Amino acid sequence: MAVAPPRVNVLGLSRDDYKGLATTLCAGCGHNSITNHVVKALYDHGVDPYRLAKMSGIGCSSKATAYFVERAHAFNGVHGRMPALTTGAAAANRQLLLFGISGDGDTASIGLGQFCHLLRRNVDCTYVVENNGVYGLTKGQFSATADIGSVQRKGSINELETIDIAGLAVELGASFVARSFSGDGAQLVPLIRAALAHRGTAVLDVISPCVTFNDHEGSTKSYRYLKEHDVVLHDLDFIPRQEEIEVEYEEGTQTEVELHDGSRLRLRKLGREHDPRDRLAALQVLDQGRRQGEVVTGLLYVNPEAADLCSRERLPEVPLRDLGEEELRLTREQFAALQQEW
Amino acid sequence: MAVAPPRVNVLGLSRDDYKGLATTLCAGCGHNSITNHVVKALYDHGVDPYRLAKMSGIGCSSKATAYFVERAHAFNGVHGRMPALTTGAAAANRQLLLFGISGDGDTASIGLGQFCHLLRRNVDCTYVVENNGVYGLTKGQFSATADIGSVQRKGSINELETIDIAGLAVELGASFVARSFSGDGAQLVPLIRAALAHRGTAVLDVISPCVTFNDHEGSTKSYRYLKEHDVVLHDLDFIPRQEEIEVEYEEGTQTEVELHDGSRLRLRKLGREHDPRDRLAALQVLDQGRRQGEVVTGLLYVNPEAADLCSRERLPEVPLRDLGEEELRLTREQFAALQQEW
Amino acid sequence: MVASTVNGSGSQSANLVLTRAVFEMGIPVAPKNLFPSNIEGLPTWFHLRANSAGYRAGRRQADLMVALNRATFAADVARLGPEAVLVYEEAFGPAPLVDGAPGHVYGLPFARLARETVPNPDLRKYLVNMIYVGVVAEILGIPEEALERALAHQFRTKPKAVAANRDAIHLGADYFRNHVERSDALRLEPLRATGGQRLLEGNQAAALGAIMGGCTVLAWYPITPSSSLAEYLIGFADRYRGDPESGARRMATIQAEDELAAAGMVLGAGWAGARAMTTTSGPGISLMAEFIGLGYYAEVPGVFVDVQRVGPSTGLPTRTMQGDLEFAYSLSHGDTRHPVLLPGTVGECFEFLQAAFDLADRLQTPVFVLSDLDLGMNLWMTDPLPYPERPFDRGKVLNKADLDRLEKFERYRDVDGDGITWRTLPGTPHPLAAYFTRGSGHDEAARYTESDAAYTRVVDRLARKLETGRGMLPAPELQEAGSQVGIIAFGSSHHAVVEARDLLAAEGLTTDYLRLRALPSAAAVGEFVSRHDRVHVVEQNRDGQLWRILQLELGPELAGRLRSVRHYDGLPLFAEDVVAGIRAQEPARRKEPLRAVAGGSS
Amino acid sequence: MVASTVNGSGSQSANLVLTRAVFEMGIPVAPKNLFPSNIEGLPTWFHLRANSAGYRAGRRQADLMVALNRATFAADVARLGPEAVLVYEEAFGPAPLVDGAPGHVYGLPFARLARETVPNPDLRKYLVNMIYVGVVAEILGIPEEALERALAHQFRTKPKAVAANRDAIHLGADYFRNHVERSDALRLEPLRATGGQRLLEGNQAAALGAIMGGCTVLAWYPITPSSSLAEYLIGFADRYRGDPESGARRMATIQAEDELAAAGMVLGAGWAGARAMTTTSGPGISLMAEFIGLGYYAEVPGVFVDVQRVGPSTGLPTRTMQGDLEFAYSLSHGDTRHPVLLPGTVGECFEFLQAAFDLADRLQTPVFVLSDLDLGMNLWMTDPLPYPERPFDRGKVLNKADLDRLEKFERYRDVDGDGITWRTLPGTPHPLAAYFTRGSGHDEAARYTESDAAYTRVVDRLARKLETGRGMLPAPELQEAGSQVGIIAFGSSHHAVVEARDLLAAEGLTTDYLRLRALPSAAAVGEFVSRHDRVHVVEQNRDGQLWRILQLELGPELAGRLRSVRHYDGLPLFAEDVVAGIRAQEPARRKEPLRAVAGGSS
Ligand SMILES: Cc1ncc(C[n+]2csc(CCOP(=O)(O)OP(=O)(O)O)c2C)c(N)n1
Ligand SMILES: Cc1ncc(C[n+]2csc(CCOP(=O)(O)OP(=O)(O)O)c2C)c(N)n1
Ligand code: SF4
Ligand code: SF4
Ligand SMILES: [Mg+2]
Ligand SMILES: [Mg+2]
Repeated sequence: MAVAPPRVNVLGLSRDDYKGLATTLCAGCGHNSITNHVVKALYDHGVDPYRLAKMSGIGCSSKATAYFVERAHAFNGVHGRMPALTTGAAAANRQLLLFGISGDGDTASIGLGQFCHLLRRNVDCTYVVENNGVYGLTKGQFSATADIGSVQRKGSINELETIDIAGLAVELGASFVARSFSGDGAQLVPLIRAALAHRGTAVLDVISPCVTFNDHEGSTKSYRYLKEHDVVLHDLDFIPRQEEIEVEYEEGTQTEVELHDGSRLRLRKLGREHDPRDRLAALQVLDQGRRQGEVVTGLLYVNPEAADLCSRERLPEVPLRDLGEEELRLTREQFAALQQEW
Repeated sequence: MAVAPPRVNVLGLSRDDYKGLATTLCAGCGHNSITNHVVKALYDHGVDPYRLAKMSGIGCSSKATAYFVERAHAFNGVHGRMPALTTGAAAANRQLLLFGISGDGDTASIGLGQFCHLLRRNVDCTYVVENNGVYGLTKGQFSATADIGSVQRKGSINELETIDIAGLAVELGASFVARSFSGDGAQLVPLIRAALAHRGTAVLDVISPCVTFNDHEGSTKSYRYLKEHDVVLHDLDFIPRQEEIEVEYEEGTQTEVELHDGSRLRLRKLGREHDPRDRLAALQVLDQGRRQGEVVTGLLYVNPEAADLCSRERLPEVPLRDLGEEELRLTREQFAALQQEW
Repeated sequence: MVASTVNGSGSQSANLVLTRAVFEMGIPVAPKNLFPSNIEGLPTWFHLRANSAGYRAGRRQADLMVALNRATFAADVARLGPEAVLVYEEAFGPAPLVDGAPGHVYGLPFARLARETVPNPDLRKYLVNMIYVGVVAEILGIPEEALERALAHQFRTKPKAVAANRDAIHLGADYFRNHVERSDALRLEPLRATGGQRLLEGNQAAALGAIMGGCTVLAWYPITPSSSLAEYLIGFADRYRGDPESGARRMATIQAEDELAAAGMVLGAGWAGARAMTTTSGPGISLMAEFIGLGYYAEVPGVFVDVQRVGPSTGLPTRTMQGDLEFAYSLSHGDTRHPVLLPGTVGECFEFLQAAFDLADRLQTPVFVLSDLDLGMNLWMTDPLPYPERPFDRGKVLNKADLDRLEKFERYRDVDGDGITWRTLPGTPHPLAAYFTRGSGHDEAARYTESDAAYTRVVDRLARKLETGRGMLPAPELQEAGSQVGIIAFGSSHHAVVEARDLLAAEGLTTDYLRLRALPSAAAVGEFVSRHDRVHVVEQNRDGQLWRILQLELGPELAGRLRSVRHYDGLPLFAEDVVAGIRAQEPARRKEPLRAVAGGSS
Repeated sequence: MVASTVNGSGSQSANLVLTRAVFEMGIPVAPKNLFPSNIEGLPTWFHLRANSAGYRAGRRQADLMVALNRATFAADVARLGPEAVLVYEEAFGPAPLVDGAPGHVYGLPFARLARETVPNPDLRKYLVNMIYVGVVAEILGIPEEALERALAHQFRTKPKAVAANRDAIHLGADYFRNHVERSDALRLEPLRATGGQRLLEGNQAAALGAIMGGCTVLAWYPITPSSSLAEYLIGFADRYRGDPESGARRMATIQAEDELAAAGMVLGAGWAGARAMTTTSGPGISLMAEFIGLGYYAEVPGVFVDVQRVGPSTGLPTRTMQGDLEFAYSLSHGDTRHPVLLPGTVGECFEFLQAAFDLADRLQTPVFVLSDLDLGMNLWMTDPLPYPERPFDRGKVLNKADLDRLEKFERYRDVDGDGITWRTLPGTPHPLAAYFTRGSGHDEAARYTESDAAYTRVVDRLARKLETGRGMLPAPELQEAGSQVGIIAFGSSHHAVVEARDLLAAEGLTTDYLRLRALPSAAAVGEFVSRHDRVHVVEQNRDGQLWRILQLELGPELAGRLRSVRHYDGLPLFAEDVVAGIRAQEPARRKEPLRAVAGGSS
């Protein structure tokens, strides 16, 4: 009997080619689920591991870049400063596929300023926030995304307004903003693929329960809370550029977003009405959710046309880092002429 | 003929008592107008100069704290970090009236993270951003509030999304957010008084043209642009706690906001409908303005009930800085008992 | 003793019970926890030193090891000498002996015992550790009463847990007694050498010092190994600073968004007149650089505690080092210098935190306290902490009544000739009170200026001020008996030096000792060095940072007498390291070398 | 000559025309602009030194002053000696002479002349300054052709402006000639000493150096006095890096949100393989501390230019200093050390920027270039800049083809024994290429580890790597003639030292000179010191930072020979300061003291 050939993707790579080191995170940590979804999305999407560059800050979440695609370069920077490193890398080599993983402390506490400015520059990258409302690595202090009224493991209550990463990103004019849940691979995998296809910063605010420090009663980032309060906006299908649509759906129940590279994200409405190309609508749906204690998930906003950093800088397609003396220095004539001006 | 007695306020102080050093800013700078409005507001409000503490960062705008109320302490800190200094001062002495002046570079570029976290903590202070869309002091580079498409004096065009300080503040759940224009004292003075009466962070995003570097054709922060695109939401009257309302207006044309100390801000609608207690409405009115190239001014959002930092920290009314050994040390008995636990 | 386990497995309380039980036998203990920068699943080692001499440093070599981590089993075993006792989980299979070492090997079915007796798997995870406490207690002969007192202490807030833990201990002890044939003769004899002593972490003592020193504003950002200092401090504030009547709490404890903001909050509060502090570690110090320069130049008090860990960068977050000394001492661009306090004991963590607030107020400048992970996060035996007898010294502050008596007040005028000028606090109701604080050029009256002369006067005075400060700092501690060889050390290195001096003396090399407790260094340091031919500067960093600083502070003539002994692998300093480092730079004294010291990789 | 005006009044182009005109006479010029941290209305002084000897430092005393700022009038006049010429706005009233000085006083109706001849008030503001150019030209005898060439150069991009400016110059010259009776005999004689020279700012030369050095990513945040470097660089990129066909530009110039982010962008780009840089000043360096530590430990190249100004904190943003040397040299917590290049001339600003990129790539670490406001923002005469003859040295980078030949690649394995390891760039399509970059503990294969042994190996290698780097740095420049007295200086201090040596020699004290051009210091420095009895370390900071560094690098034996000469008032270093500083520490040579030097406050 013939052995079934291993399944491979468009690049001829198997899913194992997208694996990383064994995780050192806690068993059951939401971050580990996200890692699995990332592996699946990268595999399905046929991402070239050699073009991938994994970026992160500091935290349990930021460690996660070690746990997928071992064959890709990675930069685990300093706490909260992934955006700056990513911006520099994007400028140096616009052929890189920058894939960032950060935490809520990393992004919304220490890194908030950089995060906002990254969005403003629309640096071409995927930016996953593994959002658990606490500092996992330093043992459970509240982060800036902890919900007001949410209870710490030791009983103290967060009295500060939450920073809603998705809402903030929309308000700042980010070009791609989605929210998801580590437990919802069916939603997260197409969102990651859409993020990869998007040109510009694609923010994925993924609620990712910390089983060790923030999965108890009273936490609004626990598995249980999410199971009960996750309001999924739409069913998602990612359709690569090459593929044709297969099934037709009833009028009005679905919309499609065409992404930068020609691929499409198909959204099938689930109850609530939401057009992800309408910025104000995104603010509205988030505001409504916030007031009702709901965690609204799905693609909140996308603007596939926004120019990214490298386009604005008018960088050539060839990576800057590959240019040599010829392309970079003045000619002898230019050099001599310039000095005549002084 | 008797000389008319100098006019004084409730504290018996004359307007001169609220003056500062002569300005060293450029003639015609919007910041100077704001200084005048601040002087008027502090005088009208009867602010005790000895309770006032003037805070600032670095920039032309941040210098302005030297130009009013010379008799008040002032802390001109480092670039972008006024929020942290202000937070510390508020905790140390909650009797201080903290009055901050910052620039758009100071607040929205280098200081963005601190600004957001200040709002989150709702530190009791007035926070004026003298917003000119450029770095004045370093000679005219674009700041993060420069509008997309706005033209620099030397001709280069800003290609990045603006950071809308007011919109950002509303999104982050700030408790008091207004926008105004340095040229509109009738609007700004009551707004400053309301900010003084508010407990929590009161953000005043005041467009303040830089005549030297950003007042030319193509700038969206020039006097001319403001004159043409300023959409004033309402006429404002500030009514101190003691005073009774004098005039009655037609039904439906006015609303009143009662502030923390019992004073009220009366808003008389001018065309556009806006309820400043509705957060989503504030986002909406800003979004609409943004799309139409308008500068919407007025009180955008207020939540007089939000707890401020010192309340959340449950600090006593007496300034922490005044407490002595008795109040701060363990008693000998407590100290001995504690050591028995080890 | 070393217990090698996996972190997140609850071994912490077992280790504490063991420590306390030995302590209750009257035997001086020195526990050290080597844990990973991780929450669950990585190797962790607990070292417990118990010795009649009362040495508080650790030892590289263990007499007894409990090996419960399969991942590090082989490496752990390889570190044991021929006399050592190994207790391990028998499921790991036969222990991989090296040349017959360790000599005494007992495989025990820990996991099976736990499984059979504790049905609840969550609970089991914790209790399996108590089983090894029982085994160790049986081996060492720890009496029942000592264990009982240790359990009572450990579970004082949840006394219900005592019974289950006691059962687990008994299970271990009984199993060992009944099933294992001992070949070793290891045993602990009760002593009376711990009377009145307390077991305390440096961070805990520092937190209490901050409370007793009148700290009212804490602004911090979590970072190992300083977080526990902040958390202890918050705990004390909750417990002792609450006003039962009004519900108010006489302390603000603000978790900042980062260390940069925390530093700013400290300065804002210090400027406004509160005693404010932050606590952080290396990366935080880097982020505070700009604000510290502001504090220096604008003369704003604040206390900055750095519980050092291994740098550079993120480094080894859960390992110890004294690597921030030079950086902190002159943190920020331009010409700067800051007083640095260097506690060496838990008692000094308590004492110096109090002193730091007085100093910050008196000198009106940021004051650093440099502790480290070893000192801050391990338990140390200590004399009871003394109740402070002196009131706060708030330094030169003028209030309204003072101003009423004065004709003129200039914030930066050196009226007393000591470099320290008078200040007023915001909110002082007097027409003379206000001044303008800034980090840009200013003159004596706090007016903005770019004048070259005014600038020079101000920064010269700042240098003078630090000279005045030198005399206010904790003096070095001296132990001298006329040797030609001296040792200088600071901070947690002290404990290894104490032991190393005895070891060296046993070899025939008596040494004098100066323990530095602050920078800038006191005149006594130069005098000490001038009385010795060679002085070994012992410290825990690669570049010999204190050695460098002392060369500059003592001048070229004395600098030549200094030798540098450095240790920088992230493990706490061991006496053997000090001995080896000094011996390598001393003329040979004996023929036979000391027994080789294993460069243990834990 | 000194022109004392108000900033924002357009005196800048008048000063440039004057400078250029003197230069066109073949006379070496050294202009210095002392401006306030303000946009409009505060005092500003322009110093123009013209001397046949070609000295490039300024002088405290002026022979000729144009006083057009009423606010500083009295102070300005008080600085003039008995021989000096004063030209001033007569509307200020009679000049307040001090003991009859200055000896030659000409009040002129500048404002009235401008009012009468230039109706447009905006234009008038600018042209009034050209009137004083005419007056000065008349006094000094600057020929018409020189002025004409200067005007043509100044207004090369808007030639229409020449006529109006020429008229204003003539107006001033004519008025002076016709209305003023001269008592002085001041005059400039044409020379031929500027042939082939260029007038250039250090920041401009550095920007061109960055371009020629292959910089492709600039990330910066505006701060005086470094902003102009970035702005020149952007200008060059726009002009020379554009691709007319595609419209693409072969350079990214990102204005970051702050210096912290700028540093991160540089490292991100350097890691990805681009030549990246930032430029900043003191406060920015403080903010970059954490990232620099990451760059050091994770071994990421990047070029960090610090155009120094007066610290600490915001300090005097528009005054010059060499105060960041120690801080930059070991920036960040933990044990760190970074190569620092120290350009002393405009030519070296050009050269060292190029060198910095090679060094950063070769050493795979952040490299600092320390310039200062005096060097960076003033015009300096310089030989034409040489076209670079060597290709970029990208250091040890393995590409796909290299990896094809290798069996194994380990990022941090020292295969060559020089402490420098091989790297791959992200995006290299080879299964061996990828590695994990981090600021936490790692081993040779770039794997995460907390191992004490691995940590020590890595940081020891980093120290070794810097030793290798020492040999790659620009060597010191020596001028020796066997004197017993030496001088060491660096950066912009050079120019005052050159002149001071002549002054000292005239007094009978010949000196040898070593100009340091990089840290860590070369072996030649120690050799130089060992050949001299006393070596004066001249620098512009309060704490003698280079003197401190050299004491440590040379060791106690040589350290004793070093003397510290410090200048730190924010004004550029004057030769007199150096002379006075050295004389104070040298045994007396002559009886009569040099004429006293006024401690001029400008
Ligand atoms: C400058 C700096 N400050 C503090 C720390 C300590 N630290 C490490 S991770 C972390 C928080 C991580 O929280 P988050 O980003 O939410 O990640 P999580 O662990 O929850 O996934 C902190 C405060 C650090 N490494 N660097
Ligand atoms: C850390 C730091 N970086 C840069 C600077 C230089 N700097 C001074 S003011 C300023 C910008 C000011 O802009 P803004 O806040 O908008 O104030 P404006 O002058 O426009 O009123 C900058 C970049 C500084 N002082 N400190
Ligand atoms: S501590 Fe929390 S966030 Fe960190 S690995 Fe464990 S479960 Fe995940
Ligand atoms: S430069 Fe602009 S912001 Fe600054 S003082 Fe002048 S007008 Fe005002
Ligand atoms: Mg988190
Ligand atoms: Mg501005």
